[in-house]
Amino acid sequence: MSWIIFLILFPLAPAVLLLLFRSVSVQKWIVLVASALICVAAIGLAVTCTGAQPKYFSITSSVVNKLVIAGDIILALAFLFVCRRLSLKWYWIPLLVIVQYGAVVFYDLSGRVPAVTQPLFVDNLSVIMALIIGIVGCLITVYTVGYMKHYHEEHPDVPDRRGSFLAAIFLFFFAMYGIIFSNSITWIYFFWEITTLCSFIMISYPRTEEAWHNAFRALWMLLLGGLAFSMAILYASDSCGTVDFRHLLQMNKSAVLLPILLICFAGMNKAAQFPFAKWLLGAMVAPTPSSALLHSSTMVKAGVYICLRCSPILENTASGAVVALIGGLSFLAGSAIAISQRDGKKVLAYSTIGNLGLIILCAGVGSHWALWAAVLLIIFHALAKALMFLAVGTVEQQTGSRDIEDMHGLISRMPLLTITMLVGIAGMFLAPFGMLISKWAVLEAMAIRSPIYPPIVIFGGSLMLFFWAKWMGKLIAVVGPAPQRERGIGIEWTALFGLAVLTVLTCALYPFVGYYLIQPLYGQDPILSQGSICMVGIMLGLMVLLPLGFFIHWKNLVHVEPYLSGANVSDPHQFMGSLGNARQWSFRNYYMGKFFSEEKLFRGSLVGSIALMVLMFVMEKL
Amino acid sequence: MNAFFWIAGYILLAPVLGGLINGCDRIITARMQSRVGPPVLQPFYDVFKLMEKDNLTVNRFHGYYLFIFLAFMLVSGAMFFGGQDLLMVIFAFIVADMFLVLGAYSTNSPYSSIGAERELLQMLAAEPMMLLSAVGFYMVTGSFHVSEIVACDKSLILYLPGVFAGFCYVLTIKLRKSPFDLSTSHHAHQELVKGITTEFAGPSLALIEIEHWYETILLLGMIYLFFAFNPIVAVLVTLFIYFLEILIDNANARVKWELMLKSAWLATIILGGGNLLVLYFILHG
Amino acid sequence: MAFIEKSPWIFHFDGSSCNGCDIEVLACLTPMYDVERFGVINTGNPKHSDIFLITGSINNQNKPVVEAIYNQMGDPKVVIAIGTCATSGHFFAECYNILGGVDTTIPVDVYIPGCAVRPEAIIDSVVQAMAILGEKRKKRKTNGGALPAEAGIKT
Amino acid sequence: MFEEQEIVQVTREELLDRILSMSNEGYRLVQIGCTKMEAFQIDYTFDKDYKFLDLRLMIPIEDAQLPSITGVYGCAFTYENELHDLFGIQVEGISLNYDGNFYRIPVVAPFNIPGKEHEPEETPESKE
Amino acid sequence: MQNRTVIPFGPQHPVLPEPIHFDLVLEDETVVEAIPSIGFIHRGLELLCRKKPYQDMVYIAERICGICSFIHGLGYSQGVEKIMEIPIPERALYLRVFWSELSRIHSHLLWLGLTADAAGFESLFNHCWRVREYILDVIEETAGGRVIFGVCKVGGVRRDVDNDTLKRILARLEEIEADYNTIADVFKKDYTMRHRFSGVGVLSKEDAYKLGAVGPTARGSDVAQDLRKLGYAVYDELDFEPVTESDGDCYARCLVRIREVNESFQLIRQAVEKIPGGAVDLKVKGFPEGEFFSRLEQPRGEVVYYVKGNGTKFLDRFRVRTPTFANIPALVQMLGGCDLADVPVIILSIDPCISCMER
Repeated sequence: MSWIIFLILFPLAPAVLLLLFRSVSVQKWIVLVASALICVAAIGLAVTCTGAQPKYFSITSSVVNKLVIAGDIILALAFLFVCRRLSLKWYWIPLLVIVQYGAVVFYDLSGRVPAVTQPLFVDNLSVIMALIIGIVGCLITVYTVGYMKHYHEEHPDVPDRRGSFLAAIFLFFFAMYGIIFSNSITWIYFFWEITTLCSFIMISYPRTEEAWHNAFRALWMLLLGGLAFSMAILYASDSCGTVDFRHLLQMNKSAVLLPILLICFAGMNKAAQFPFAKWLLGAMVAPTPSSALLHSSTMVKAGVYICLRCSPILENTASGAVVALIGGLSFLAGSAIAISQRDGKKVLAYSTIGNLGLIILCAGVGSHWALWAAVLLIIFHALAKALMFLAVGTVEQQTGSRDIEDMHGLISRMPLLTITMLVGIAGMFLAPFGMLISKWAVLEAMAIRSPIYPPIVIFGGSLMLFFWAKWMGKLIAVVGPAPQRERGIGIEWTALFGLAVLTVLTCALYPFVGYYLIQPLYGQDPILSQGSICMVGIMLGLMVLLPLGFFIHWKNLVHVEPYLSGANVSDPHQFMGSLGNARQWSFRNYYMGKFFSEEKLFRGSLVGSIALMVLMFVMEKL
Repeated sequence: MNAFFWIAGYILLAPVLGGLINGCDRIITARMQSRVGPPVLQPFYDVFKLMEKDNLTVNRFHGYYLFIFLAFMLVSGAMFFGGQDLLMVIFAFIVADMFLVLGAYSTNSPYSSIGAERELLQMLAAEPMMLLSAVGFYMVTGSFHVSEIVACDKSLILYLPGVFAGFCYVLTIKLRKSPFDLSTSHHAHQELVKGITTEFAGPSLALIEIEHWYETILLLGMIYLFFAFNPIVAVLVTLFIYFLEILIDNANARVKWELMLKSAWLATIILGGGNLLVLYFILHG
Repeated sequence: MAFIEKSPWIFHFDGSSCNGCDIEVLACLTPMYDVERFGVINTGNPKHSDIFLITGSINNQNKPVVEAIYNQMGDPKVVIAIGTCATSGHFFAECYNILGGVDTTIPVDVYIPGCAVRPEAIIDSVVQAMAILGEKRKKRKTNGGALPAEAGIKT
Repeated sequence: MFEEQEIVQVTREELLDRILSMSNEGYRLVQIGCTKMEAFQIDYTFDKDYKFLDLRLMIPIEDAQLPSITGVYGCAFTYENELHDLFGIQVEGISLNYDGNFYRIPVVAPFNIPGKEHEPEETPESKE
Repeated sequence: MQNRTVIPFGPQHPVLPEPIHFDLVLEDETVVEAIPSIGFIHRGLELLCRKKPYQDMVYIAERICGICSFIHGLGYSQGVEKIMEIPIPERALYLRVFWSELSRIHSHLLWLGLTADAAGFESLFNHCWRVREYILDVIEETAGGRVIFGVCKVGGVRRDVDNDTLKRILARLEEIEADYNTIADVFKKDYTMRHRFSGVGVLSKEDAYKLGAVGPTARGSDVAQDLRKLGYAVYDELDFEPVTESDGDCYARCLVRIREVNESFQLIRQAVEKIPGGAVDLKVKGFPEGEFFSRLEQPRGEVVYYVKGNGTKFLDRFRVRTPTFANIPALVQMLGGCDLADVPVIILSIDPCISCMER
């Protein structure tokens, strides 16, 4: 209990401190100490609170509930405050705020919302999430300190408000811990909307026209989710008579399906599933750490987390199947569109949408096996994706570009950074790293359910393989002597190396993760038989050990220039051109814009997913 | 213990068998072209010769990818013949292929890079059907484990005719036979010179050849699974399918990537997906 | 037994020949002559080849090409100059743009004159080249893997 | 059975106009050739329905310059680059100019080496 | 910034039997720009006319190219004969047609094989060349050489072929044509071949004409232009029509050549039936003085020889404009926007003969 309260409340302290102290070095120390503390607390929680049964904690004082209502009101005012810049064209954004908060606060004050006796709880899923937020989130925060220094050197036009940026991150932690430990949906709603506000602050950070535009788009899209959530609260209070999440999940499916679907809607909205994918793409204008934070470990994970919570109700319902299909659609569309992208961050964004779709697919199916897979996916995705975002951010700062084509031969120029990036990419798709283990688990889980899901997983996985592999290929091309080395990367290394090591370690230790954390949640590990673990171990061993071969010096190698149809000149990067002078040859990856056109696929997925969303609610009646 | 013998057998005998099949392939191909063709042991001569040649490298790194490539191919095959999880087998197989692709990328040569890109396209085209076959096996036998699929006394082919047809379709891609020999080809005269293997020479190329034999045996092993209820029939059908591949190889021009991708996916969805759908309704009412 | 004698992979480049010899080289691969009987594969990639069949003489523009290709072949390797042009330049030797036979640029192991060379002669030259390959391999072994002196023309 | 061949003399100034009118009449460019006499004799050969027409232009060797006709006949760039590389004739405004690298030959303008054509090398077989 | 893929295609490339080079600029697999580079085979043999007497130049003309060597010899001889006004014996003219058409068949078969190979159809390549060997046998029997015939000379032909042999060959050609037709069917009907050829490298009729395309390249785009209609040798006494197709793509060019082979068989038959008796050679005296543009139809299209004599045994100028040279602009046009996989097919579809082109 004390761990939980510490984790929820402590991040507020550094947030306030960061706003108070303007000195950069003081801010740095605040961040380091606070991150370390949060990390330790998360691990401490993991050590003490894992177990087969969830633990519920009662809070008797009604002051807390009052505080939440007060918080809601303050939040509503804050939202309205940020909307002051808006033109009338965007009238619906304040309207959304007023409607949802008006309703919730009115219900709350009029006492129609039943009280929750045990508003806090912890179970293994919370612990896993806490660990992810604590460890990955804090590494990202540490990285931010170094990154923002460079960022402001490079963007002198952006006003330096890094204190408030860092404060927003800690506020985010506060909200996230609140979400994962709350058992009352009114509480969750409160924290839920804080994340929306934080994301708005982060996205609008550069203060450019584009940043404002994207921030407001994110705002209204996310507020839609909030609206759904508030409706869930109203419906649950009125029809189900409780806003206790645990009780809701234990009720008769037909009775609670609608509020649960509304919560899922909010979850998918936060997880940037189609048709809401646009906000996540727009969020790429923000400084990289915020992308890493929003898209790997925190914000979007809150969305899938809540869906996972709901999955016991979704299981074996038609609406649940539709939820799964929306996830599947996002998985397919995200992966397919990523093929046609050459901006590193956009590829990461689309792959995030895709991977989250896969998790939602699992949540929609809701069988124990699928949930197993989903939890694994959450863990591996958080690690590898955060690593990728941070690495791309550093590459951008070093080379001035995050275009994948400009990363050609990066391994010769910045070997260490590239290796961390390779670990990240391998973690995303290569057996036996995390994502592939999870995908395998998903397949095994899906195969028995229905013949529709496995093809989705298979096709999406293949598409994913394509764009990751070609990116990897770009990185590892050996272009010869290195003209440029990593310089000026300071504290960022902590995060990069930390995440790289964690990515490999988690993969090696995943049977333990399964045994200690997931098994108590969803029962006996049905899939990960001894033999498979053994094989994964062998493969991982190969993967880790074989690169050592790079350090062996081989004899009898005869160096020749690359094959250039005999048109070689003395420089291996050039050939004798048609006009009689040496010409640079180059190789660009395939993007197949015609085949996997972003525009067409995006529009198609929007239409498809909106139709599915409607279907989802229609199915509720069945 | 039985599994151990199978694994050992695969690691030791697969290259021999694969080489012989390759030798026969070349003779049959030659006969189809009204030629006499090389001796049946020619693939072995080739490989031993390549071992004796200079090890040419563009840079000293790309050789390693080939070792990892071979290692994963061995793991994949060993898992298959050891009766392990078929999905894991296919994933390991994909990883193996990935490392060939990465090796080609790492040479930083235009032709091998384009070859690598095309190899990725081939994987994109072929991989879904392979995984779908595994799902098909699972739906019939209730297990992903090769040992249990083999032990199953149902005649899988009766349940999975569409999956089988789809698998045969992508087999052409995996065996790099015409019309799908886009990324590299055993024959010369391809627009990418040798595509993905352009920069690998001497012992490195020998390694790729040997790996190709392992790969052939593994793929034929997957065909065997469809007929595992009767080993004799299974072996005969497997050989017949290989012969069919040679015939297709000799009766087609190389197609372009778009057609390959579209047709392979269509085959996967219609033949594979359709089969599974029908099967699902039969099995679950 | 030297396997290299059983598996000579060839590779053909047209220096500045009139096509007559080139098409005869290709004809060797086809049903009537079928050099694959000797294990010959026409690889088209210098890095994979053991025997370099070159037709036609060397001119100013293709000299660097021939050198580049030759340097990209791994040892042991053999060069066959096919046709009178490749052996001596034929009457084109008098032309302003012809430097002469192939041996003006790279070391040649087998010469076969003829205008145009007959496929039988080409096959014979390949068979001879196989023996030379075997010898070169032996020499390489006794040299402890060191490259023969003639290899690696530096431009 | 040999066709009739019409050869028309033109001057350098009227060349482009003539070429344009040939194009308008629907003639196809067959070739551009050059012969070194006392002056360079440049032949622009055309064909329309098997009807042969040759525009002949004489330009002095000292002032070997030509306007390019690639504006009218785009396919002439090969011939004009050839004129430059083999005869050393400067052609102004070729659409795709190889700048002397169309044929990479060691001799500059080999067809324009003075004196050679008048004293051919006596070879043994030429004595009849 | 690597916005485009830039790769060298050639001079050494397995699908190119001869060296030609392109700077290919690609986007994914689509060719955005292709700049040709030639000159790898440039020997400069036109200047040899200053060193070799005009009779010996036939020998050199034949070695401009080893595939259509006979027609090169013929073109040169005709030019000199026109200048010197030599009346060639009828039988020699018929034999010239006979060998020209054999040469065309062998060249087209060779092309069919290479183009099948460029599309990745190995066995079709082998079968085309198998049939081609039968034709080469006939050539060897009548002319003595396989690829370089060496039978044409100024003043007639060097060898006579007796009528019995001609009749026997006619019967043999029947069998070969039947064999050939089965192979041609594969080109016409095979799905993958059509996939590779139709719609690829389209050249409109206007473009073909404007860019000066010749031979099957032009005829594939519906430009009915066949220099044999000029009636040189005895073509004016034989019955044939230029073969044309209207689609202008690689498939059309392929069909043109396929049908031309049948037409050539037909022409050989006509020529053998009509062949008169008599001498095949004429003793030539004197030296050429004058000029002539000798135009013929090669397997690849129109070839132009400019021969200028000055009354000595050495010619003033010997110039060759070969069909491939004329087709290069069309080729560059066709390459824009095609697939990388189409590049070899399109390059081959003009039937490039680089050694002709660069002389």
